[in-house]
Amino acid sequence: MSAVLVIEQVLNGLQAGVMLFLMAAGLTLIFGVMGLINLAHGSLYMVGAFAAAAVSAATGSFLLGLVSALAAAALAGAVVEMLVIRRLYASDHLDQVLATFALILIFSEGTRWLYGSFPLYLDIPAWLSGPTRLPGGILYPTYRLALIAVGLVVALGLWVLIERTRLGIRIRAGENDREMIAALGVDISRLYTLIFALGAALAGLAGALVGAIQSVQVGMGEPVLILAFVVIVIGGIGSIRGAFVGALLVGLTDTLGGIFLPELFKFFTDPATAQSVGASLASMSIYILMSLVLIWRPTGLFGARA
Amino acid sequence: MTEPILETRGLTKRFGALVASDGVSIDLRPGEIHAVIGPNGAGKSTLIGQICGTVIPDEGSVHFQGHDVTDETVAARAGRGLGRTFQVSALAMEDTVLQNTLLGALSASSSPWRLWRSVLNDRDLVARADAALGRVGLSDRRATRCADLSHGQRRQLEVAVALTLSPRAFVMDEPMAGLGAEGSKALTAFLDGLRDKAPILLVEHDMDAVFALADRISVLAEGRILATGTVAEIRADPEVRTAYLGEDA
Amino acid sequence: MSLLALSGLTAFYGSSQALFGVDLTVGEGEVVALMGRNGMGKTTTVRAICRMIVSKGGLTFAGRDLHGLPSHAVARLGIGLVPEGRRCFADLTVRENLVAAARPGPWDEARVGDLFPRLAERRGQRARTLSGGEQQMLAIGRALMTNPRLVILDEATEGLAPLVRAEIWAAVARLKIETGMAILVIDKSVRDLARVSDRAVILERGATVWSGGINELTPAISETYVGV
Amino acid sequence: ATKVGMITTLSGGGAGLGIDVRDGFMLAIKQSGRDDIEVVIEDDQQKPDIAVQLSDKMIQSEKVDVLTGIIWSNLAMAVVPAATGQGVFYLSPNAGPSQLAGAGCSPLYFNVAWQNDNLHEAAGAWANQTGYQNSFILAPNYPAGKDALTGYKRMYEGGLAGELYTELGQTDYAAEIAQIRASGADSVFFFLPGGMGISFLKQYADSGVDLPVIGPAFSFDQGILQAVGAAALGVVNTSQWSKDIDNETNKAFVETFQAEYGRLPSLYASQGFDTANLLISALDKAEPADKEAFQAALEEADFSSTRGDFEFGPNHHPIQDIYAREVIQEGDVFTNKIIGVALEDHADAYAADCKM
Amino acid sequence: MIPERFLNALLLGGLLGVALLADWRDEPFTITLATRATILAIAATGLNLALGLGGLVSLGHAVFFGLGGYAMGILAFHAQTYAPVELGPLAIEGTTSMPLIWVTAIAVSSLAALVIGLLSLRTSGVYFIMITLAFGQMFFYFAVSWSAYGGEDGLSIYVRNGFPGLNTLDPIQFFSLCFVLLCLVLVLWSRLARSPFGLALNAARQVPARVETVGLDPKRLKLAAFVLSGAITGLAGALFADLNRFVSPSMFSWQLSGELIVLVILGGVARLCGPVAGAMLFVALEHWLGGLTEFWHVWLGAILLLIVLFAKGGLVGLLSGRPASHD
Ligand SMILES: Nc1ncnc2c1ncn2[C@@H]1O[C@H](COP(=O)(O)OP(=O)(O)OP(=O)(O)O)[C@@H](O)[C@H]1O
Ligand SMILES: Nc1ncnc2c1ncn2[C@@H]1O[C@H](COP(=O)(O)OP(=O)(O)OP(=O)(O)O)[C@@H](O)[C@H]1O
Ligand SMILES: [Mg+2]
Ligand SMILES: [Mg+2]
Repeated sequence: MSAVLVIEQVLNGLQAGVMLFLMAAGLTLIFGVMGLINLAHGSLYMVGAFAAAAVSAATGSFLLGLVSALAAAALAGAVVEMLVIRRLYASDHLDQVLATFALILIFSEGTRWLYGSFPLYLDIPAWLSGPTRLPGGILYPTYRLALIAVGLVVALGLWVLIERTRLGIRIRAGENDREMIAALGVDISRLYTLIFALGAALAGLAGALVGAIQSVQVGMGEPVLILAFVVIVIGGIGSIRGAFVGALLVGLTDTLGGIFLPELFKFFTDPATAQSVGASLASMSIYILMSLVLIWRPTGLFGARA
Repeated sequence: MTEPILETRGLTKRFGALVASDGVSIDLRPGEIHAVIGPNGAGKSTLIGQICGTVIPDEGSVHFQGHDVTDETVAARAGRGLGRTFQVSALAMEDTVLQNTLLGALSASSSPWRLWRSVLNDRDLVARADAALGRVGLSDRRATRCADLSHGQRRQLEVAVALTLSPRAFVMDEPMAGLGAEGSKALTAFLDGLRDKAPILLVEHDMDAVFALADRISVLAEGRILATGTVAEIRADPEVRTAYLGEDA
Repeated sequence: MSLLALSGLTAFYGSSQALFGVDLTVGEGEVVALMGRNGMGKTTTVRAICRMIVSKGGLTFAGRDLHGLPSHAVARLGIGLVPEGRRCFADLTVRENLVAAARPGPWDEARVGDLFPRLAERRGQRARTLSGGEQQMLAIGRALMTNPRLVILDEATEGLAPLVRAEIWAAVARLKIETGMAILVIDKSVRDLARVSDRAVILERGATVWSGGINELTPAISETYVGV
Repeated sequence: ATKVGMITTLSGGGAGLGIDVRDGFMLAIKQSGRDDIEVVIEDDQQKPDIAVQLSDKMIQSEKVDVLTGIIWSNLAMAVVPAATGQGVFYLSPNAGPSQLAGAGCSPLYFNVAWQNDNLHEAAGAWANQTGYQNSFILAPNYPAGKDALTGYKRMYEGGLAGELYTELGQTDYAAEIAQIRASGADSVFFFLPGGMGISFLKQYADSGVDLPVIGPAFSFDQGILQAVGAAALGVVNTSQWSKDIDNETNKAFVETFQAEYGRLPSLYASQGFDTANLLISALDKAEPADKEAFQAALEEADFSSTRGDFEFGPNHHPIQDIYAREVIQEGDVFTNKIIGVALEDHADAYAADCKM
Repeated sequence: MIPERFLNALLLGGLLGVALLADWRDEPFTITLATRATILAIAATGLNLALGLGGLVSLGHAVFFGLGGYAMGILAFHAQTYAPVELGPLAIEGTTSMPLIWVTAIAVSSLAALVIGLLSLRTSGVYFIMITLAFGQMFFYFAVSWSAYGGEDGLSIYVRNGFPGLNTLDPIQFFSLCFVLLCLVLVLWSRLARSPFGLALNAARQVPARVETVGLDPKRLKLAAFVLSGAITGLAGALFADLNRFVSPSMFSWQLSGELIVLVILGGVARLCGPVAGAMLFVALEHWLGGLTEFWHVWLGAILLLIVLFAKGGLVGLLSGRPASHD
């Protein structure tokens, strides 16, 4: 295995991680900061991808598609928050689980109702397609480089918002004691609608960006949702920094595990068995990673509380 | 001199640069109430945490009834007969007052692993719980959900739960806090009678109660024991007056 | 005209009634003590004022009917709450606790720091790890950061060392004199209340049973209603 | 009247396939004009346990004579043995697991689509015809994936540059593509059904790796080609059916399907259509109640298939031509064009194990 | 408003009644549905022990369900092929006897629950949800690639296993067997909830710190609840496998874990018959709505949503008029 290949795989892992971060960031905002388990986050990812696909198909512009993904997901998020989620802050996590599970059903089948059962088309814009030659002779898809860049910018922006602005402080205060922050004069309901929409928009952005290199189809959100949960739990709930580190860890483990574990097993068994044992282990690898992290640090890498 | 029932030796606990306990050695003898007073943030709750096992000391040891319990769990220490009340009420909010009290009684009869028989059919247990509720004056609130109690009522319940344990020694973190003047008076009288059954290490800011009850007083400031002595000695100590009591005590 | 006026206020927790008719006024710059035994409805009254619980009856602040307003709007009218049990934002630092509440006015971080130097020293520490007394100071500082016209102190000296308690009472007195802030105060120490308050209102089983000037509060009355 | 039970996937992510099978099937029933065939349709949600319960329901309560409709091999494995065991005919419009073709075959079980390995074998054969020497092959890590690679290798005579099992449901193939790039292969064979194939092809097309790609039709059927878009152009895929197979039945089928449902038919639709026509042809000759006669009537396969020649082998699996198709663009629609025959009159590898 | 005791009787009676009526009218499929609801209710009651009493939201209970299922699948498979199960030096004969299979299922799933519980209970809250999910996924992926027992395709067992004195292939007899087990499990649950153990567990859920200071170890209480819970769910898994005569990795899937949670919440958390109500409603909805429209998930979602928003305490809470989920 050549050094170039290894570097390329690490890049792939980073890119996968950065994309996961976009998804996880929204989730950790809503989930950690607002104390809400939002299983429907994956649906917002799907909404973003479908909006982007529909609008870019109609207008031929990928950027317009992205904008509409942000808008559609944010709008969907705001509406959902005002109609449903708002009534759930006071209830325990279990009611939230059931309600957002119901939302998944509604979103998924509703989308199928609107768009039919077949995947939609969404492609990379011409100006980002094809590979770029990196130093060292590595050929790497330009689009994926762009994804890394977008992810990093969003990460920084979010961190500043949550940790450094008064808005962020108030959001976190609301998570600690909603009634109290309201009694101090902060309109927490409006704030929460805003945050929910922001988280939704991030999910929608992730869905649209990733949709261009994947299949835009009903149910695309659920596998990513699980991964995003893994990410924020590894990182520690509510911590943007944790989500970032967790996302990179998961991205790298997933990518590198799939490649290197089978290779590793080739030292012990015949190639066919090594392939299949290695591949099975690779699919478990992020879950093994997560349980090891949690056994070692029960509140995640950067988490303060349970 | 009688053997102390509870003793700490050189307990030290640091939180980063802050030394919350700085070589604290303190003891509790049978039949006495030993009050620990000191400014806010002096390290009183930290000391109690180390005695009960919720805070792991960096140095030093805790001895209870002659055993070194420094490495034992909270539950194990409680099992040996160390009763505790919390500074901030720790109660099962969804349960009734009686259920909360029964929980305490349960441990003393060590029957939590009985899976079949209903607790409410255990007359012994219920009687003990009721007795404790009676003592703190919550009998008429027996069936109220804990979440429906006022703050002061919760403090009363907090004490009741500790009473059901029939411990060998008590560690109480501000039991008077939140009680009204009348409640404080009643609890003072009650603790007064309790000391013969189980000595009490009492952390309290209510000086009326402390002066009325304490056999000995230790003053803690910045993690260190500043002085230990009788009520009169402590009241007269000029250092204590400036560090803690203020002029009108 | 009174800044805060409650008349015949009733309130329920679910189906059980907690307030049966509370009458209470606080005038501009006035310090009023709210007294009563454990569980008599003092905190419930406060919660009703801050619109944390549904209530009926007369409830006005600065001439505005508070019924119909959400909690945050009441706070913005100028009511600062130091709640029972402190309720600091446990995962936020001291500074963040203050910033979260801040609204423009004379009270800012620096001024709160002057009032409670101990807090200033612990600006970066998470509220969860503060000692009880430090948390209490933080709760008061936080309420002041909203620059209120009326501060409500519900058991604000609970768990404080005598010296600090004295400091807080001194601070209350200073607030009264220097800023003319109106204060509604609940505390278990009748002695301390008598020293800072202008008037007192006593609750018994959710209803006002006595009110009058602090000088009229005879030992007999306080023996009857408060037990000392 | 004859009662037919159709258990297929109509909700969730895999619904597209089930809907096509159903629509193809119902089109044939409608065209036949017969009102003595009653079809009961139920949604299995792609869950094996639901499928088993639906088959119990159809057999016990609805008392159907014939079952059909299942898309997925794992669901078929859960339902078919029990159904045929209870004396009900099963006509498979899609799944063809090897067990049911070999030792687990049954006189009452007929597969109208293919044995699972067939299209992969055809891909292997086409690779030989094209002259590929060094293929990189990949499939998801589950039984059908393993069968796919086995099927390809069964026919393919060249060497292997690499062999990979990916995760089921995987959506990102950057790592695999990097390995392909580094492997020195001269061609790529992949079996990645559904969304996995879409993702792979899009990412592959963007990666700058330009080795020729070959795969079974599942990633190139009409339902998903539009989603892959230009990334699929020129890719060779193997299929027993194509919309441009030149016979009357097929032409009529493509036209009427489009008229009826407003979209082009897919591979799955053609399979549903053929299944229904097989059934109708047998009903013309015998009643399902007479098991032996009905079985014989089915074995004759006396219907005109959209694929042209069609006959059953001894294990009731098709013997048929499998074509190589290329993805092309017609106007703004992506579709397939036959470029050759990969395997002629091909039967499956398990017939010998079937004792019935 | 119906008193909860009466409601419980009504629910169980209704379930039994549906099955008997279906038997009388010769509708075996309806009995199958009732059996499915019964078995899911057993599984969910198991979960309700951990979740309702212990506050342990396990998103990995499919592990135990699946282990129960595979215990049945593997034993019956080996009985079918007359080859013993090779466990290192040990060779265990396959069996088609339900009681033996149940014992195995319970043993295997409690053992798994013990190990998973020990590791998972280091965490709490959402972390607990996720770590149990992780274990679930590990089992799932393992089962998918375990080709000896069919991998993703699963294992078909062509005849239902036997129970002495019963003809288990007769739907109503198999139903009755499951129903009796459900009643036993419910009795166990209700005794447990009132016992000293239940009281302590309930407190451990709310204030672990308090429980410690009265000398009990909250972790051990929770672990015990988790193991019991896993055992019950494992038993249900074995029954479920027998109902379908089929096991596959989907029994390990997180969707199934999620569905179990949904059943419990739908019916009412920490209510004796909450899981029964949840399972009955869910199976009924799945069946009726599925027949009405292709897009029935939308309606299912809408109904679930209405229940969360307007029926605090689930169905049982709604019907009994006592919204508080704990008492
Ligand atoms: N986990 C922690 N991390 C950092 N600092 C801590 C932690 N716990 C306590 N402290 C600090 O240690 C000091 C002692 O705290 P402690 O709670 O023991 O005080 P106390 O004497 O009980 O005060 P009070 O009378 O106000 O309750 C305080 O300054 C507090 O801020
Ligand atoms: N959340 C609640 N739900 C139901 N009843 C409650 C609730 N909170 C308080 N109560 C009841 O209302 C009555 C008044 O309580 P409140 O908290 O106002 O008393 P208080 O005067 O502040 O007492 P304390 O001095 O003990 O704080 C009490 O009898 C209490 O049991
Ligand atoms: Mg303290
Ligand atoms: Mg109060």
